[in-house]
Amino acid sequence: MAIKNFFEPFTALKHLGMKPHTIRLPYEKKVPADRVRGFHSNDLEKCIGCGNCAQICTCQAIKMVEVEDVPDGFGRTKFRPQVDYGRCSFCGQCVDVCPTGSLKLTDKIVWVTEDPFDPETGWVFIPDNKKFPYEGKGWTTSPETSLLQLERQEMPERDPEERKHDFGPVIKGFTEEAALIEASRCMGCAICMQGCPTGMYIPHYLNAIEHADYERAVDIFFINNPLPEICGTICTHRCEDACVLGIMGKPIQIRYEKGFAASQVDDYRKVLGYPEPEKKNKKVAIIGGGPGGLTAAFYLRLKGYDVTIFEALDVLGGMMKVGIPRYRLPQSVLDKEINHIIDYGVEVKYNTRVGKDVSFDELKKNYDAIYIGVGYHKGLSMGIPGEDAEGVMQAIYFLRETNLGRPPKIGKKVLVVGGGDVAMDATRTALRLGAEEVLLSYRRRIVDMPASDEEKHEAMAEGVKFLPQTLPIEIVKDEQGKVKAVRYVKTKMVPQPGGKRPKPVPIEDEVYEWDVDTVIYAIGQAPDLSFLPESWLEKLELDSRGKHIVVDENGMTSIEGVFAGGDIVNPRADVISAIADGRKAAEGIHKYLSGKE
Amino acid sequence: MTKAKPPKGLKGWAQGRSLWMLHFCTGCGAIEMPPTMTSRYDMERFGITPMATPRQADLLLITGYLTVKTLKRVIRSYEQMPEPKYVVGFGSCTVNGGMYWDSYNTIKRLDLYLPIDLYIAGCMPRPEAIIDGFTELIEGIKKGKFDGWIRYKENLEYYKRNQAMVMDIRKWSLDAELAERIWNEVQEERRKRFERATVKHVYELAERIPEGLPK
Amino acid sequence: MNGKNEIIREFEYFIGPQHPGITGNFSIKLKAKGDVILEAEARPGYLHRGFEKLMEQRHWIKNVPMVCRICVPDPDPNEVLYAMGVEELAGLEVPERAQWIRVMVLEMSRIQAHLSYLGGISGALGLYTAPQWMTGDRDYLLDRFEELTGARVYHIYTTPGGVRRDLPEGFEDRLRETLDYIEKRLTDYYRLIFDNPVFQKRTIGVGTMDPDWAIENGVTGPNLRACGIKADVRIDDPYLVYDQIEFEVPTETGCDMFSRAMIRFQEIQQSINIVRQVLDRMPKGPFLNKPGNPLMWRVPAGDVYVRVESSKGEFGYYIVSDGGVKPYRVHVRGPSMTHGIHVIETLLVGQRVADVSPIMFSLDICPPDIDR
Amino acid sequence: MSLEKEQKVVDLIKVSFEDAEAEIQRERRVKVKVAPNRVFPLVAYLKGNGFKHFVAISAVDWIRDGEIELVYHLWNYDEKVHVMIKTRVPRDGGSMPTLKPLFNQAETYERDIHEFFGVHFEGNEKLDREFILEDWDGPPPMRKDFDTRLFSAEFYDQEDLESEALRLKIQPYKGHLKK
Repeated sequence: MAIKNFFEPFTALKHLGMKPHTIRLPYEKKVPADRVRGFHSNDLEKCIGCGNCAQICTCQAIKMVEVEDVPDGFGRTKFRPQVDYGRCSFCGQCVDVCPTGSLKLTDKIVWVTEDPFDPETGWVFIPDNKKFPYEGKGWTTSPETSLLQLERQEMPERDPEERKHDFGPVIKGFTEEAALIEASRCMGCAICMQGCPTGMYIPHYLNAIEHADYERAVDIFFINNPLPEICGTICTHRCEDACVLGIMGKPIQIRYEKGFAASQVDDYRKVLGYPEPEKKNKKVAIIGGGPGGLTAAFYLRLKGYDVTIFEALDVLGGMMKVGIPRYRLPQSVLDKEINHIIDYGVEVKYNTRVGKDVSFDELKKNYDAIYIGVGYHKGLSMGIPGEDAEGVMQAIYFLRETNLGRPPKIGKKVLVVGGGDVAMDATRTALRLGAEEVLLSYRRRIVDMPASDEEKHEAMAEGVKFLPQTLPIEIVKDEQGKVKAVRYVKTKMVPQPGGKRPKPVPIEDEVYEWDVDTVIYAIGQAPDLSFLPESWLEKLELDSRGKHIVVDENGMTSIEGVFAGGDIVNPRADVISAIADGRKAAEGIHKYLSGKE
Repeated sequence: MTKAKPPKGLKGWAQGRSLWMLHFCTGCGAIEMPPTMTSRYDMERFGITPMATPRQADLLLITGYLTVKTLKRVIRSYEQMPEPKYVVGFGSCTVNGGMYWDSYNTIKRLDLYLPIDLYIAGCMPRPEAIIDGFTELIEGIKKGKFDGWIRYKENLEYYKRNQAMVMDIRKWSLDAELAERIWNEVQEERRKRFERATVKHVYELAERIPEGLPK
Repeated sequence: MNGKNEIIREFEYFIGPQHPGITGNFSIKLKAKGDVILEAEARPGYLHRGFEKLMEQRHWIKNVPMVCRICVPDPDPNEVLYAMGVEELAGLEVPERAQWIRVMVLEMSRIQAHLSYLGGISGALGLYTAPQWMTGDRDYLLDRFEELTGARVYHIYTTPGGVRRDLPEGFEDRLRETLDYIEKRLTDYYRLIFDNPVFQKRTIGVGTMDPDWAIENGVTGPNLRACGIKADVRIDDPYLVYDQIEFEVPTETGCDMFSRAMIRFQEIQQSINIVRQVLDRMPKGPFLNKPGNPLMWRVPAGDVYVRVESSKGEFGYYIVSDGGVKPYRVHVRGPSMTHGIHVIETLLVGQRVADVSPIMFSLDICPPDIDR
Repeated sequence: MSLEKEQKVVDLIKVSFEDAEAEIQRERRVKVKVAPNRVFPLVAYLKGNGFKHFVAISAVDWIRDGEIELVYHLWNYDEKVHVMIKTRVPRDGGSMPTLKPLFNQAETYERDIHEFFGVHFEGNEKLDREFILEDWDGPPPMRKDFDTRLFSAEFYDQEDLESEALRLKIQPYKGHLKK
């Protein structure tokens, strides 16, 4: 033993003065780090019950349980995660897939019990902010650390300068690879199904698309939507508004995915392989060949009924054909999907306007059930002086004539009045017909415009001048009675009590003028129920403002055996609602007719 | 035989302040024991020190999952420990299987096989939680609250039957003929369970095909 | 007894499954004559959870919380291995910063593993001051891990595509502080353990193995470097950014317990240098290149073998994918698979019973590697 | 990255094992497919040529092909190349010669694979001794036709939530489709 080893222990004296590093728990508290993964805390209001946390949990510790006193409604469910600490491994992946960031891990790590199976104080409970309150420290999620795929595959579009001169499609369509990547983003939480009026099985067909199994996707479309590619091109995609990925990032391009998948399959009939329905000797008449009528016709044919569509114009498609311009919905898509429905044996009578070429009473007599799907084809006018000048027209008329191939003559400077999708279509169609300058007058602000954001951006990109908070008061005519100028006033927004939308109030003292040579009204449409004879009309129950027909849950109006759907029933007035009503009416008619035997 | 009662008052205070922990840390939680035993958190301040043999230990820590093989040794050690003895379960694995809920070799609910007096939540509970658990254990012992070993003695039949379901208790129990009897009674149920459990599984590519479509 | 009145010379000893000197339940059946061991048979299996079977039931990203629980004293090699294997299969490239962070986390994990190793081996020899010091100092590193990853031991920090969170601000200086503190403590450790005549007497010349026999019997990592062979996965099969970092690989020629402990001691110093280099040269930029949607991400079919230098030896994963959303097969090749079974069985023969636990600790056997 | 080290290894194998399909997977990784009876000579041959480190034996249960694939991993400390020798044996009743004469630790891996996959290795006398599983009379657990979730549910009555959680929660989803 060397001498050094003898004196070695005395070197330990240098520790005499040092403070021991023992943490004297439980008297002294150890301060946990900022990013500690402790017990869960969940903000039950902010949580939407999508169930992503339950699906990612590797220990199956989280189960979605229905809770009573939580807000319900669009884009949320009443389910909340229930955590079982007899399973949880505190990995924090449930926090990383939480789309709203409501689920967090707090920095509380101490919990000792004698009986973890006790229902109240046990280890299985629904985390809220009371049991383990989140005080700023713990494990939280953020867009760049989230496991969710928040960026999306943007749809490539043609350059605005080039696309504003022709009616070719604006979007270039997805490549297969982009579509698969986009479809793989879906977490399968199925909250988007709330948004879709006809309740399409969105996560299912996204899963099918992700496996590039387009046949299975088409099968799933046709459960409740016979016009998938049309919806995949022009739908107002309320499902994307409900998509949970849209909270922190961008929602999935559900609409374009549907359009892409449908475009990959040419022969629907072969893929669907529906068997020949056994004939039921019942006849159904459908007034109006729009989306609602076509959907009802398709599903009734599948059930074996003889279906006849009475179409006023000489083309089928209704608003899809005459309302929506070709650059948004190519003619090829329309033909493909409408012909597919027709060749199931649907009889179509073109150029037969009910009430003129055939009377409603005749229909009521020879057909067992009637579906009214006439849509909104009458434009409203402003009722300001000088409206009768030449060069003033309704947007509905303007679009219908253009789509039917005989575009009306418009001048160099066009003014469109209105803020909805129809107004957008009118402005961009005018541009394509050669107008140099197109103005859009709207009495409220741009953000209040009911048109979809994409439409607004695309219109602006194509050079349409937006003039918000303006109200035309008079149209000035020149000698030949043509439009020379439009005088207008500015409006200011007055907030209404009770949280209603602020009302635009005109500022009278200052009057301005635009010198335009064409004015197009796009301030809304009204129903055209003239085909109904007076005797039926007063039997028909309308809503308080007289613009929509009231129908029961089967789609039946107050007149027995007469069903209705589409814009004349549904205030939302988009294609998918018409399809949903058509689908519901088809089921209603089937129940009504089989019930009548 | 008078009914055994947990120590209280002075005896309970003395017992609580000098718990000797059997140095048998199962599962992956054993990694948090060294920091708790040594200078940084130092549980010896509460009189708890590791003890090698069950004969002198009165606190058994189940610090994680228990495989069937370890469960056999734990039961033998537990039965050799003198009374009063306490068992503390750490982490999620001792309550409902924890992360290995779908493993074929680990037991899922510990209190079917052993009387657990106290559970400490966490995966793995940190030294702060462990020390908090020990202080609660010491308070409880002083008040004579924990009577796990009495429960074990009174419901020996129940515990042995559960143990027999997962392991061959004949070689691993003090009371041999009780073990023999229960082992033979349980054979039938055990074989039926085993048959149901080893049904052949048809493998298909792990895909996520959603269900829930109407026919 | 066997009839004739022959005196029983040989005894059977059962060491374990309590902790005979290693982290984890493991037992050895010894046949000894008096005090000298004639034959040893390792009995693993106490910690078998069927990891590889469970990993086949979970999606690719769901295995991330699972892998760090395979070898608990040194969890990060498992996470990095799984991440590297999956990235190589999927062709997912990792941002530069994430690779540097991974090297830092690996080296920090090596330091804390070696500290608990030195504490353990001196504890097995009855030198109880060392574990008190070293486990206490190791705890400072665990606090740094708690700040960086959110957990002391189960970090669940490295994930395929990078790391889950960036460094919290102020983390570098606190980490440098901790490293300086540990570096300052190393001289105390050296005097406490390696200068200690009892330690020297109990370890020098005990549990020696012959270098060629070591290579052929799959001894890897510090145990191999203790026999004078300069084999380190960070240099032989470089991964992450180890080829841009200068560090030496310490080797000893004693091939016995003393040199095995000395190798670990010097490696702590090397790892501290590496972490300092990483902190100086870590680039800015993204830290995570997100893999696909965790519930639908399919890794293309194929197989890959990745290996990492863990504190116990060469740790390898052999991952096979059949193009599904879950791994088809993950084979975990832990270093203790060879150290803990036939290396210890041959090494123990001829040793005394009291040396069984220190020898096992000197080889740093981690039974969960064997049982998985 | 020049691959000539790996190419050298491939040629080394090709020169005396024509029937082996050797290919370079990436730098420092070479894959060799070979018939079961050729494994022992190939490993001995490589051991003579610098592949001193026997890393491991992995087994993969290709249930759809009805075969178990054994992968012998070898590492060369000087050339720094990893060779994966792949061979296939039938799933039931497959057997291979033991590599214990070449490398001692092969015995441990063979016991592991025998216990979990049911592959027999002649010449390995420790095969029937219990290695990791004790008193286990079920099928070898790592085979694909053994379902651990079913076992855990039936034997330990553990609730398998995954099938419920992963099922896409569609109609009827109670508070879901209320318009």
